[in-house]
Amino acid sequence: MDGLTIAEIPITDLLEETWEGILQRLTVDMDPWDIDIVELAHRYRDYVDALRELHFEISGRMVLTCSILLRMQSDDLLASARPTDRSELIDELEGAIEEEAAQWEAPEEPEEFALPLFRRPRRQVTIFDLRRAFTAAMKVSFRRGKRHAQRVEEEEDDLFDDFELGGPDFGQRLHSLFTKIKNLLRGHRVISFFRLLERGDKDERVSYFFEVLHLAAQGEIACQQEEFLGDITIMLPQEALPREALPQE
Amino acid sequence: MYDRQESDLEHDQALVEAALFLSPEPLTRHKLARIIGGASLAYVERILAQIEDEFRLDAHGIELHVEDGKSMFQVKRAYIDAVAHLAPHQDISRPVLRSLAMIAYNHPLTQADLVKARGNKAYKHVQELLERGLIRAEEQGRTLLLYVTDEFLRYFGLSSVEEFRFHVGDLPEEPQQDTQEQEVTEDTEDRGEEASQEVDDG
Amino acid sequence: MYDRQESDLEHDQALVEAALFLSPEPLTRHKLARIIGGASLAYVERILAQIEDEFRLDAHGIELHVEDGKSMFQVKRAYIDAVAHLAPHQDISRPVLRSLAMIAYNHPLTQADLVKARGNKAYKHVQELLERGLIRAEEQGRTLLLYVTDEFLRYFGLSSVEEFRFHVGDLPEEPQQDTQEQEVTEDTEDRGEEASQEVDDG
Repeated sequence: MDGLTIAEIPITDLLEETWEGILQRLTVDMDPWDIDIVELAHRYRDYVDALRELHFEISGRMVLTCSILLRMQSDDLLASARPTDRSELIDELEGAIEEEAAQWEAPEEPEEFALPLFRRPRRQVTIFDLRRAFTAAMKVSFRRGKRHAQRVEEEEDDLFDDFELGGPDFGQRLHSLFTKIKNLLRGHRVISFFRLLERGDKDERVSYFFEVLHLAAQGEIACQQEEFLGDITIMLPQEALPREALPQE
Repeated sequence: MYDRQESDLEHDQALVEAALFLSPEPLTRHKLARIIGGASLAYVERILAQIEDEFRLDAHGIELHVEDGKSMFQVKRAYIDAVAHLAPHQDISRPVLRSLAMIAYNHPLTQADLVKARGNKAYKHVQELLERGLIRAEEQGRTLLLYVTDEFLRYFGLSSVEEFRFHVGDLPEEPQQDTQEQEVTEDTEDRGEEASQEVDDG
Repeated sequence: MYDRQESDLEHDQALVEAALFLSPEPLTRHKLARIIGGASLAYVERILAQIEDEFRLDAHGIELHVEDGKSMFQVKRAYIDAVAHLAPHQDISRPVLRSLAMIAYNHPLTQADLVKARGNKAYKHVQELLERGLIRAEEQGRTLLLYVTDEFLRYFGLSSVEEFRFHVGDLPEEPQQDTQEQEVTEDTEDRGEEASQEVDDG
């Protein structure tokens, strides 16, 4: 609706106007002493059409205004004929408007009141609330402590389950991971740490993370992490550093 | 006969006032009776009448509103415009609210009637209210029939359109105050035995 | 000297009452002066004093409370337990209240220990409680030592922190509490109805 214009005037602007105002706005680019009735009638009809399209009520006064303009338009076109008495037309228009107003039954308007003024009453908390809050806080705190202890335990288990640091399996895994990285890097300067993952779960991430760190520490690969806990990009050392800075091994 | 000592009256009146102040919704006499500690409904009514009298004084800006057996405090009409901006939910402009109120009050209302009553600017209001989901529109001939939505009820914390009518409804009924009475509005809604009256306290 | 006619006084008093009733936040004297229509602060204070006097009477269940230059109506402490369940909103949210309770019980408590028990959100709670003047903080090494204040005691109508510990010691054992309390959740938000408590001795 906002985009719609009549003679470059947004329809929303015209909606704000009285019917006289509308006529004024529609003729704003015309010489006030030489109104182009044909053009005005045309514009006004466009306006009424637009309203109809937008499901807007077209009041009797609008139709009448339109019809008067059309009669003026035909007067102008048939310049030889005697022009219609315009004051008579205005009288007719005013009469019709009055009649329309008299017939209309206004909907009920809640007097003065726009909408009820809703409140959001807040109450003071009581000593009961405080007591209850304390019990609840203690419970949550206890659960939090238990969860924390559990997590630490699990993490310790994980460490021993998944990593046999220094054992032959770990060396083998490092080797196969390095081969995998080199394959993935074929044709690429860098790869994302996430490309290494198959399952993507936490265990796998942690396991690969340690292996990647190990390879980086050995100087087999270089890693970069732009932001804390962000993605890690993996590349061959020569891609990351100037040649002279490469590790010796 | 009251089930209480006269000496309890002040205490109970204070308790009812506290309850009415704190509750975001109207309270039934039953609920108030329970809060007082199992008083009779007649006793609750006596207390309410006293509170009503007290707050009718000019130095008070709020008043007791009783309808359908439910009571609440509300701002007196004369002061609404001056304090309305303090209430929550004031992110809808007053003119748009007014159009919304008319739709809710007449629910449903044709767009044509709304525009006739509120002027052409109501078209814009309808647009805004539709966008906010507070009303919905159904085609009806060449105009639209406008309804408030569940979102409207949720937004204003109402359980039904009828509750809205309760809120905007009339001032407390005052059968004994014939002289002040302006006009008796016939409300179509069922309001039980309590015919309400429009009283201007301006 | 007041900038108003005596005859306006009642009207302005009513206006202030309406404003205090409607506003969800305490109102400054400046704001009230603006609502009255540009009155002097002395005049606003005179009106507030009158309202305070009026509501101090025993038949009223609410009272004017002024804190930090801001005014609000609140339920008198004597009645709050009987009507608290009606209000879905508390003026201290549940999560913040839990942090406050822990500080009060351990008085003083380091912020570090509070965060360990309550999680990172406790930093925000401490901030809010400091702003409300319910706690104060002293630096202790790299953390803060948190104490409840006299304002805390006043708010809860306690004579000492020990009294709160006494109340807690009085608690019915946990299993019993559980039946009343829906569930102790990781308090994300204070959610309306959960915040309210049915008090059966009303």
